[in-house]
Amino acid sequence: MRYKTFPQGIHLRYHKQATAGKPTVTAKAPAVAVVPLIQHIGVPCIPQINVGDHVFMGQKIGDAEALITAPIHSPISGKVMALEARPHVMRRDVLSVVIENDGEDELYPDIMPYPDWERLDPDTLRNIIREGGIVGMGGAAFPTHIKLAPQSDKSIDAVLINGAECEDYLTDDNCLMVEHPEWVIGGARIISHILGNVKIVVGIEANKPDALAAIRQAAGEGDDISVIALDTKYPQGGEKQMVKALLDREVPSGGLPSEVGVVVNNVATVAKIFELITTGMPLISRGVTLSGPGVSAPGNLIARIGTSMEDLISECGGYKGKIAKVIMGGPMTGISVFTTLVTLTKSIGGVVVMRHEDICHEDPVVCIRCARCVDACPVYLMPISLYHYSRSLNYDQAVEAYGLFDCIECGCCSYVCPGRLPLMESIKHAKAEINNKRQKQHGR
Amino acid sequence: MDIREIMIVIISAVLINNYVLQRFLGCCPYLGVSKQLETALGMGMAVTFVMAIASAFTWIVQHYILLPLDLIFLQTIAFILVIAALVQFVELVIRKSSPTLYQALGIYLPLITTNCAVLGVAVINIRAGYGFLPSLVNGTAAAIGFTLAIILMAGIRERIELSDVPPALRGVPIALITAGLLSLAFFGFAGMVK
Amino acid sequence: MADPLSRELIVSSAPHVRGRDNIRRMMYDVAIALIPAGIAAVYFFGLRSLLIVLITVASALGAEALIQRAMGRRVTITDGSALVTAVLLAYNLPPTVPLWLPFIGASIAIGLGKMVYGGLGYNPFNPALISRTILLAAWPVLMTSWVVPFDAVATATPLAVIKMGDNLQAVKDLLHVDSNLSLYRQMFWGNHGGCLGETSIPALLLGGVYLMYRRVITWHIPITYVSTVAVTALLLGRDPIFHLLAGGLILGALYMATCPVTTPVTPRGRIYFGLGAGLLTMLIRAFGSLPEGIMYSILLMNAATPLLDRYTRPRIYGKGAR
Amino acid sequence: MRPIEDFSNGLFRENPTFRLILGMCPALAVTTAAINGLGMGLATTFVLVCSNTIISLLRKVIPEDIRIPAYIVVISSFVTVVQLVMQGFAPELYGILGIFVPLIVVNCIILARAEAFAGKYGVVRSAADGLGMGLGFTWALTLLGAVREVIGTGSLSNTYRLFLIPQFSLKIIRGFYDPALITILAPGAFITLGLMIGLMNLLTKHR
Amino acid sequence: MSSNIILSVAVLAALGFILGAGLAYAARAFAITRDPRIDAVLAELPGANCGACGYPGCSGYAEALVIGSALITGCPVSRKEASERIADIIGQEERMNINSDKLISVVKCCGNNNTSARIFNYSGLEDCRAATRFYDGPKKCRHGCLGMGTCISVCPFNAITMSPLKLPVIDRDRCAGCGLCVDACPRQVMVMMPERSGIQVLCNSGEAAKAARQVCSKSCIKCHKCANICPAEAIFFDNGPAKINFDLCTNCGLCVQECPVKCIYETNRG
Repeated sequence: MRYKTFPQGIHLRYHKQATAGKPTVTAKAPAVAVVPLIQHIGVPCIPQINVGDHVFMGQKIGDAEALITAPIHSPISGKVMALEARPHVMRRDVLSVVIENDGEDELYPDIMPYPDWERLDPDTLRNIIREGGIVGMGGAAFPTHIKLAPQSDKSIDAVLINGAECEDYLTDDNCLMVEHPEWVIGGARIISHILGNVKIVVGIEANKPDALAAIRQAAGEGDDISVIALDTKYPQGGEKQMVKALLDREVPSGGLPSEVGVVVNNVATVAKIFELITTGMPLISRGVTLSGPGVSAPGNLIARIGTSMEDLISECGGYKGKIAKVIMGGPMTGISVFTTLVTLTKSIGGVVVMRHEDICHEDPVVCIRCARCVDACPVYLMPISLYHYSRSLNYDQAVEAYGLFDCIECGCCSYVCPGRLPLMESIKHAKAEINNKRQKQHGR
Repeated sequence: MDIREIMIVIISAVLINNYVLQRFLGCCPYLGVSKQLETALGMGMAVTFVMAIASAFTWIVQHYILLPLDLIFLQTIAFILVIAALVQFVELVIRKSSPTLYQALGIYLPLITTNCAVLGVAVINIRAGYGFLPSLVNGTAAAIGFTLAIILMAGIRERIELSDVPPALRGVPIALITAGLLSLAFFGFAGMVK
Repeated sequence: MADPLSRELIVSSAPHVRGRDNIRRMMYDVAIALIPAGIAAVYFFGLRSLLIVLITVASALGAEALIQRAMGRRVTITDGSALVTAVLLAYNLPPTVPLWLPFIGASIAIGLGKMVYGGLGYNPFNPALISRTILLAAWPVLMTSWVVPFDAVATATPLAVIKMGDNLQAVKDLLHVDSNLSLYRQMFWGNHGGCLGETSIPALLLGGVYLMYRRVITWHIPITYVSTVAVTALLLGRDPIFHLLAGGLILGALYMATCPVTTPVTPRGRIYFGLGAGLLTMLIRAFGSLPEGIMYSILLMNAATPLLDRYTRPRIYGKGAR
Repeated sequence: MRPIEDFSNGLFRENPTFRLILGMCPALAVTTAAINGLGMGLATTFVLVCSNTIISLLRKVIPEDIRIPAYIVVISSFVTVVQLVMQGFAPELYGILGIFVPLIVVNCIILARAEAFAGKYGVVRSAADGLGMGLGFTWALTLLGAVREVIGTGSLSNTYRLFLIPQFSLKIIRGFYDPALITILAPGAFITLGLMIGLMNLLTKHR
Repeated sequence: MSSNIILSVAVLAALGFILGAGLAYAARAFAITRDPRIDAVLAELPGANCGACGYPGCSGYAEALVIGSALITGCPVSRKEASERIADIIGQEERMNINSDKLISVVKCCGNNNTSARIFNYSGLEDCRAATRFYDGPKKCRHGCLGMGTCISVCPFNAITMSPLKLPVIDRDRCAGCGLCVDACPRQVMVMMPERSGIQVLCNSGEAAKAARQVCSKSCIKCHKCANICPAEAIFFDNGPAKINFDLCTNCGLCVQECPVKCIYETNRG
């Protein structure tokens, strides 16, 4: 059977069997939660509490006025011990709220479900989602209420639910779909309702037959939801690749999926929306896969935001071997952190621990122009040319003729390169340098 | 003169006896302006333009001035004068009409004067005893051959720019070696026209 | 548990995993794929062909080590690229060459074909073919002395014969067969005069299938190359099957026109490369004074490769057509 | 002392072929044999010395705007002289050098020296410069021709005749050496010159 | 024979006349004007095309100067005399501003691989700007030099080399003072200082003594010993490491002796 997919891309080694079949375990709430005030793309939150305050579980502790932002809630109940810079996934330190757990998990009294959501208008629902602090949990961390409010001139005709989970090791989405398919379908219906009852398409890679079956069953017989099996190929879960595979539409260069009438959401986000609407609970915990050869007992956890990696890894039996890298997210696009003191944020769906012997230590050799990067690139760029232009600082050429900014940073090029060249790294570097230069010019 | 003959002249001038690669005419601009594809193309077009006109003009000078007046020994002087004037004319026109092209070609436009391919093709036309039309065709074809050789070269040199050529060979030496290998590849066309 | 901050983790850019293939593996795959043709060469032309291959390989490795040492660079002769170049060059030599010729040829291939441009990955032309064309231009007689398989009797290649006579009968006489079918069969198996490694088509195809299976080469160039030759032959009124089987077409199409360094990186570019090479091959075979056009056509397309790359850039996702 | 410096300058430090990369066409085209390179070099030297002298003499008279055409006229007159002389006295060489004799006119060395040197300095210095450049060009061409000829044919066919060297020749190596024809063909010209310039770069760098 | 000569001359003269007339006409018909001062200014500029002036190369700057849209002081590389000659050419009355001091760049960090602690093991592009994007770079000190040579790669004058312990070394003779390395450095650890001055505090860290000592043994600990001993009172502190007022500094070198962590150097002594 031929599954739907997008052109090009690569096949990975997956390594999902270590965690795929295991039931999800709820992790211990941390003794001290360190909640960074940057957990999404957009304007950072401003603390809404003071040191010494008592906070409830689910109480808003950070928010900002700006449009593109999402509030942050306390994952536990307890006392605010400090407001200080702490290690963060993205930066060396970020202003964080440090809360000492009182072990009570006292729920914030204002929290309540919205059983009659079908009668609420889209704006109200979007506001509920905003107040629930929902952001894209597939890694992008883009505030979801913005995504669900496409510009008025774009008519949306489909909402895509992204259950591809195409990265190595990660299985938290898979477990979610197997264990709580009704959350996913329920959440999808809420989104569809917000967008004007558009059709729902769920895309799941064919290497997750259990998830496919569960979601298909939960979706029922109605024709408003179609569940489609996708070819197991990386980066199937990329937004643009998803749109191409499921609907055969191409998101315009530099544009958003809404420009071709589509809104794409990750299954974890969708399930969280369902949870929020049906229980009122904001985003204070999430499913996370702990896997990789450096973890003793890999598994899927439901963990509170603000739990340190150190705690999560001990929950899974601690380390195994000499640890070299701790990666937030999957190994293809994840971030290797500089310390395990960083804490869980809303968009981290996996922690992969690598030992020294698991990473590629080969030095970059040379380009033999084998064209594998060109054949692999899911947005049809020529990574090798971009690499050369980046190295020779010929950025203009790279941007204009070779589409530097169309790169989705999936890492396929670096993965396949037999010369072990840092292709994607150079492309990212060139992008950052150009943005830097542009900012400087604006400054002048 | 029939089509076949013209085709022979063209194939011969472009491929088999390529003016740069087999006859060594126009090597200075060939080595100088082949660093970038855009400029190489510009140079090729400028040369094509000049060579076509020069072939025609020199033929006229030869057959209507020098031959009737029995002044063949003045050929070199007369031809080079005509060509120098033509080049200067082209330079003026390009400078006015396309400043970017002018900037790109830079000092090489005046160098077309000393592009021996231009004078060379004029002299060859006379020596081969071509009539007016074959002269014109030969001049144009030779220039197209030059353009072909220079854009192939420019493509390769842009790639060489990114490579790790030993320092002693950087620049002209590696360009010469590449030209040699290109010339070797053009051997394949040998004997295509008998 | 130790202080997490005292543990120096590795921080690097994604992706944190890499594919299995590396350059060395690809090169040795090509070398492995070339083994059947080598066995065929020994079978048809005797142990001397093995000697030629060995000399070429030894000289190529020696030359590369020497030049890299002289240039003050790391010696990388174990990466397999010099080995592949040398074997390809050896397969492109007649079985009768004096034994100093492979030595010179290998030095030229490595020195002039590769190292002057900075080594592996930078050479614009296929080094083995550069070397062969130089050898052919330098010692035309030595490079065109062919022998009958299993025998030291001098002979001509089918292509050279057809160049003179323009009909298959002459080739049939040459190979002592009477029907077209047995001619094809004999040419397919490689029982005729020619370069060491180019005659035995099944051996070459075996290696080619292996390379495709290992994804070292893609179908683009070999398929377009071979089919363009067939179609052009048909259009020119020649026997397409003969031209597919004769000369170094299969060796060239599978192993030399697929040399990644000197061919386009874009899919469309590779197709144009095959088309161009096929067309040029047949034009040279039909109209040129040389009997064989494989090496020149590939070299000419090598020269056009930067232009092909530039003008056949793939359409970027989301640009242009929906 | 100045003229001597000007003279030696062209021989080595600013050798037109190896350092200034001028006059590539004849350097490539006629150097199939040492003797041809020598002939071409001497012819060019003659034109160079004469044109440098005349242009230096006239440098104050020639108006700035039309100096290039004026130079060309001067140069081409001397080329015509060379052409006629060679035709009369060395028809064999004239035949071999072919169209590259009239093409001395467009040899960049000559115009470049006229523009860069003769148009600015006095007669003696200009003549010395012309001679140095010319002889620098000559030895470069002769060397290139010799290398190509020895490798390509295994001998120096005509040179010994010219210098009255007995024909000890390179016949000795004939038995061992199969000449590599390639170097006297077009690709060989490019490659040999390229490698020689590279070699010169290497030598001068280490000096 | 003589008729032949006359004929030759006549023919050539006629040819010359016709071509000359044609060109003269063309010259007028296709005439363009270019301010000759541009070339004159260009001749005075250094010609390194380093781009430090913000224009595309020296020719772009020359044009801007002649049009009047750029200041003479825009070129940091030009020496005083050259700038004055340019002022003469374009008639700009701005000599007051012409910088009389040649500036050169200096790396304000002496924390090499042995003295400065690492916080993680960076494995990526050898480029300070790229490395800074990962948690502000692998050095614990957030102000110090990362030693990956981005300044070397942007220097148009090849004036910077890397020491074995991974600190850039500036060749004072080659440095033209264009300031490109200052712009390129993601750590702001490169600064310009007058060439005549020799003493510089090679630390960029404003951290308090304890924090600074934890990350680098060469870090300025703000002990004020240097300021106290300086006879010219040229050393001062403003919320950061010791700073030197080059107008007052006499290059006496007492502070170099006095500094307990040895982060003050006589930079012109290598």
